[in-house]
Amino acid sequence: DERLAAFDALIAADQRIEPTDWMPPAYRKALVRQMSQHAHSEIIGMQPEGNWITRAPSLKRKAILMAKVQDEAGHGLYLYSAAETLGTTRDEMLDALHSGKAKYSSIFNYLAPSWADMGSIGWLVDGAAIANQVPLCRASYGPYGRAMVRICKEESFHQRQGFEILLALMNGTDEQRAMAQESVNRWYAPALMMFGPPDGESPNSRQSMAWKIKRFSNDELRQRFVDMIVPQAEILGVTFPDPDLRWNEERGHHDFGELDWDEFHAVLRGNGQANALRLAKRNAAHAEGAWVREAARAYAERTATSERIAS
Amino acid sequence: DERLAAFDALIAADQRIEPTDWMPPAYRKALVRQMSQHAHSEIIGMQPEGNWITRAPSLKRKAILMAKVQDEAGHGLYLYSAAETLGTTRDEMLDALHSGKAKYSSIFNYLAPSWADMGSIGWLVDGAAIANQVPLCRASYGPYGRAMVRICKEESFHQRQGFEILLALMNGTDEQRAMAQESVNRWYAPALMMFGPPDGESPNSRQSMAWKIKRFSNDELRQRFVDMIVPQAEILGVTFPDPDLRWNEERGHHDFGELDWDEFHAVLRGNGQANALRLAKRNAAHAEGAWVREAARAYAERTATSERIAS
Amino acid sequence: ADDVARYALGLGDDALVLAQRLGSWIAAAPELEEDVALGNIALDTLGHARSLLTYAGSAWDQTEDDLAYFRDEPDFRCRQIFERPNGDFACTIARQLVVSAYFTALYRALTGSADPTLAAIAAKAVKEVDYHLDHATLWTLRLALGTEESRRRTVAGFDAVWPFVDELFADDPAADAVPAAAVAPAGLREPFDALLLPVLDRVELPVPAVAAVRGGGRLGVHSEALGPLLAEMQVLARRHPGAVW
Amino acid sequence: ADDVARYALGLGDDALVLAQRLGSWIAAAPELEEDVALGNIALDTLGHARSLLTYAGSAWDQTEDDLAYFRDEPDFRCRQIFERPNGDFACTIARQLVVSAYFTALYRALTGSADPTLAAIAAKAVKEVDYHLDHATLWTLRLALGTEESRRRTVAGFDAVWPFVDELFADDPAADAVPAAAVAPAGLREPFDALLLPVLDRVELPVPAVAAVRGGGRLGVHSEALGPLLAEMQVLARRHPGAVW
Repeated sequence: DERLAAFDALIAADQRIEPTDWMPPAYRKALVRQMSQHAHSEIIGMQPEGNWITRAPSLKRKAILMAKVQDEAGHGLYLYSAAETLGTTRDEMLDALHSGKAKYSSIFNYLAPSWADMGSIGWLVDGAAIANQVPLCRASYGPYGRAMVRICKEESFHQRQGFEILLALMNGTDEQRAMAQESVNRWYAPALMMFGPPDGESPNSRQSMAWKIKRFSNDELRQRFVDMIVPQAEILGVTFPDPDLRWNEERGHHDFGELDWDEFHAVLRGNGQANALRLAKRNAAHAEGAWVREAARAYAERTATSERIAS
Repeated sequence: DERLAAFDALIAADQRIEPTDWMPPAYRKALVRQMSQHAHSEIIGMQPEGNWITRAPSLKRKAILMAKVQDEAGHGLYLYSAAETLGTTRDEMLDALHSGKAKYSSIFNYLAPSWADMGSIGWLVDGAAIANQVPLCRASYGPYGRAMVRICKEESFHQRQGFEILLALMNGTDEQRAMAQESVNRWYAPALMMFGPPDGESPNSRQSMAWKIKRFSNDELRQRFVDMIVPQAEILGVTFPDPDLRWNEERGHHDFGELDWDEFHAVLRGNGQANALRLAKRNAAHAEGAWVREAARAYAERTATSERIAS
Repeated sequence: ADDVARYALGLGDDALVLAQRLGSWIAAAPELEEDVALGNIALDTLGHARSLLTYAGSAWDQTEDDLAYFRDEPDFRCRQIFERPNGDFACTIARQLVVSAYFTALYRALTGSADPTLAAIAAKAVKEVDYHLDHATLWTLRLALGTEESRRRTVAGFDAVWPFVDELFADDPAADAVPAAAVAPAGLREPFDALLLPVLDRVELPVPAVAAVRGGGRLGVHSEALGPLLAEMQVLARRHPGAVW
Repeated sequence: ADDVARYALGLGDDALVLAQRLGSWIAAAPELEEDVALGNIALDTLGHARSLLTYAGSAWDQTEDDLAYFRDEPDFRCRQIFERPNGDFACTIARQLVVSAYFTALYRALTGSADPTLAAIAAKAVKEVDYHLDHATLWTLRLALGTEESRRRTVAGFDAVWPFVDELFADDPAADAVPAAAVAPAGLREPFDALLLPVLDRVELPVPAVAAVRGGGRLGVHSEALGPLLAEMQVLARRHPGAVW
């Protein structure tokens, strides 16, 4: 097939595929799946932090948190737009989310009961997201790569803010320090699992790498992340709940303990702490907003009609 | 007219008028007005106290407050039932409340921003209500009088509980004492105005007394109330914000200062602190409950039909 | 005594948090009769909480109010279903049907506790929760069989509460520590199902096919709804530490 | 400086309480674009609050956080309209249209303040509230002219907020004390009407015929909604007095 050869040539040459280019149906499908999951993760990811906006302990932190959660809504918008260039509408993607058919990052199925979680989410969760996403800025599909450039810039901002929240706590009272450590204990392993199952058990990874959507394997990214956060934890003065975590001079990397993949799969199946909460809240917002969207549609139609009549 | 003569004779003999007895249309109308206003007052009166249930500072106080607010709903129910014996349905009365056509006691258009208000409302507001209501236990209309017997018993309970709330505050910390005094300062004059305008300006009173619905004039009741609360205030250790309040040996009563009747009429016109809040909350509860009442009706009809079919 | 107290604390927290939720309905119910009924149920439930917390506190020289007002979120031991927001009336009724069936099974079994105080609290409570179950059952019938809208909302209500059902029967270390005094949670599933499933059956509602949440309320893991609830409940008491009301 | 601070405090409290209300919409809006838009508006409004409270606090050696987190309800000086609960989206939009018209009139006038700090805060704010007014206007058009349901809800939204409008223009002793620095509230009614009434007119909504509440927010008299709002807003900061975040 000539079109396939052209596509393969573009990929091989590290060129970008654009919406009007021909692409294999499986490539399109894989992209829609990955981009919409990514968009859903931004939208669902607003909840654990959104829940703390009203209780943020200083006005500065309240402002930063509001801005961050709002950025996440913005990221969701870019990503849905980018995914729409592949021929799937935002409504279709949202329906899949609301019905429970589509996935979003499992990390948001953990609870954020403590203010320190605003720090851990920024530092560890956004940190892991960045490690995942920076290579995506070079993703072979143009609109995705470009959206990621913009998103990554804001995410590193968010990560720094999360680090600062924890730093303030670790420089604070005994209670604040305990709050920070307790939170890091809860988020460490889930953050490491954000890179997905070990390479041997990751069915979609190989094809994604061949298509240059993905550039590094799950385990490579996980190792890179651990190597990044260990020295940061030292600066903060927090420890990680992993007795096997230590520097391996030989490998030039940190060794770390086995993760609980049963837990990962349980959360994926829907039995996490917050799956039911997250989906219920999303569905409630969508359902309660139905009449508003309906009104906006009716008004737009009416306006379009009267403009047609006037012209 | 023979029927009117029989009615007048019953009134003169201090006998009770019952639902099946003939009565003058104006008597019926006056009763419906007074009884439904009274019922509305119970319902709207749930709000200022209901707002504190979630924040009551001890579990015992929370339980007492829940029970009290629930009693008020019960009183509303008795009174609507009693009024229904005069041929007006509860729905009609509620519609008049919701549309703003019907009145309720102006006292509930004051705000209750402080926990101490739970004490002042019990002690002063329920106290004034009792002074108004005890004579109503002998009201010439049977169902009203009987409902009032039951209500008055519970109201004196509520008054005692209000007194106890203030007593605990006055026996407490400096802050608690200040809280109690500040609240009493706000409720004193509005409570005195609960007896209605001075006798010379109370258009409906004279006829009500002739019909033995009402037994004492507004000013008589107000004087009786002041004479009752002054010694109670001494026990509590609170003062009233009235420089003219003093014992008059000659009259054997307390003198007290002129009340601000402009304020009273402003609240009556709708310009009180809380008129808009009270009506909005009542209307919201009613509107949000519409589908529930509709479901109950549909279910009752369906059940009645299937019972008819089965029998 | 300390072990029994820990068990009583969990049960007391369940009732306290539920009573706090139910209290919000008073003056906001769909009809006056329900202001009265939900008020009664809230009051009964608060009564259970007070008995259980008073008993728990007696082991630690603490009052019911010390426990209710001066513990922080991670120290609460309520299961997460009791923290669920009220939602609309159908949501509240779905939650009430579930928790009343649970309480009925629990308190019936607890009347046989080797701990005489727990047995006595249960004996009093069992009659009350029986009425709560009747109330929730009647409303489930009305709402599920009433109108199209009420049925739709009822289905949504059960879907929303169901992920939190399994946790009711999950292990409770405090119960394990005092097997003679406590009721083993797992053993309550059967009587619970026997009370609840016939009601769903009668109105032809399928058991919701939703995944259960992880839970962990008895270990201090709470849904994000508990923090704001406690903020409001405790605000006044904490403003005046040591005060008597 | 103390008198100007008192004036700034009232304005700051208005913005703070409104920002707190608006913040609850984030992650709960009818569409993503509105999560962004309401988030922006909340953030702008919080920014105004921070500038004003920081300025007020500078006169009393207090930080914005001392003022926001460690004052009790009677010490707040916000007008009651800002305390109104969000209600549904139409309620929020009705409140936003009113307060954005008010803020636009206020900050325009305040750019001419004799107090250079207030003038500078106003100069920055005026551009932002102008956008807020556009946003609320656009949604008022959409909702009032959209569907039957959206119009019904819009009417209800304006009915609910209107009793609190007059208070915006009521006397403010703090403003009277510093006539050169402050804007006299009564003088804002005309520009407010000029901004708002044409919008209502365009969608054929009559000005609601409802009685005004007494008000008194500037004197510390608050609607019963402020207490629970503060309980939630202040809970964490008060749990850790003196802590730095």
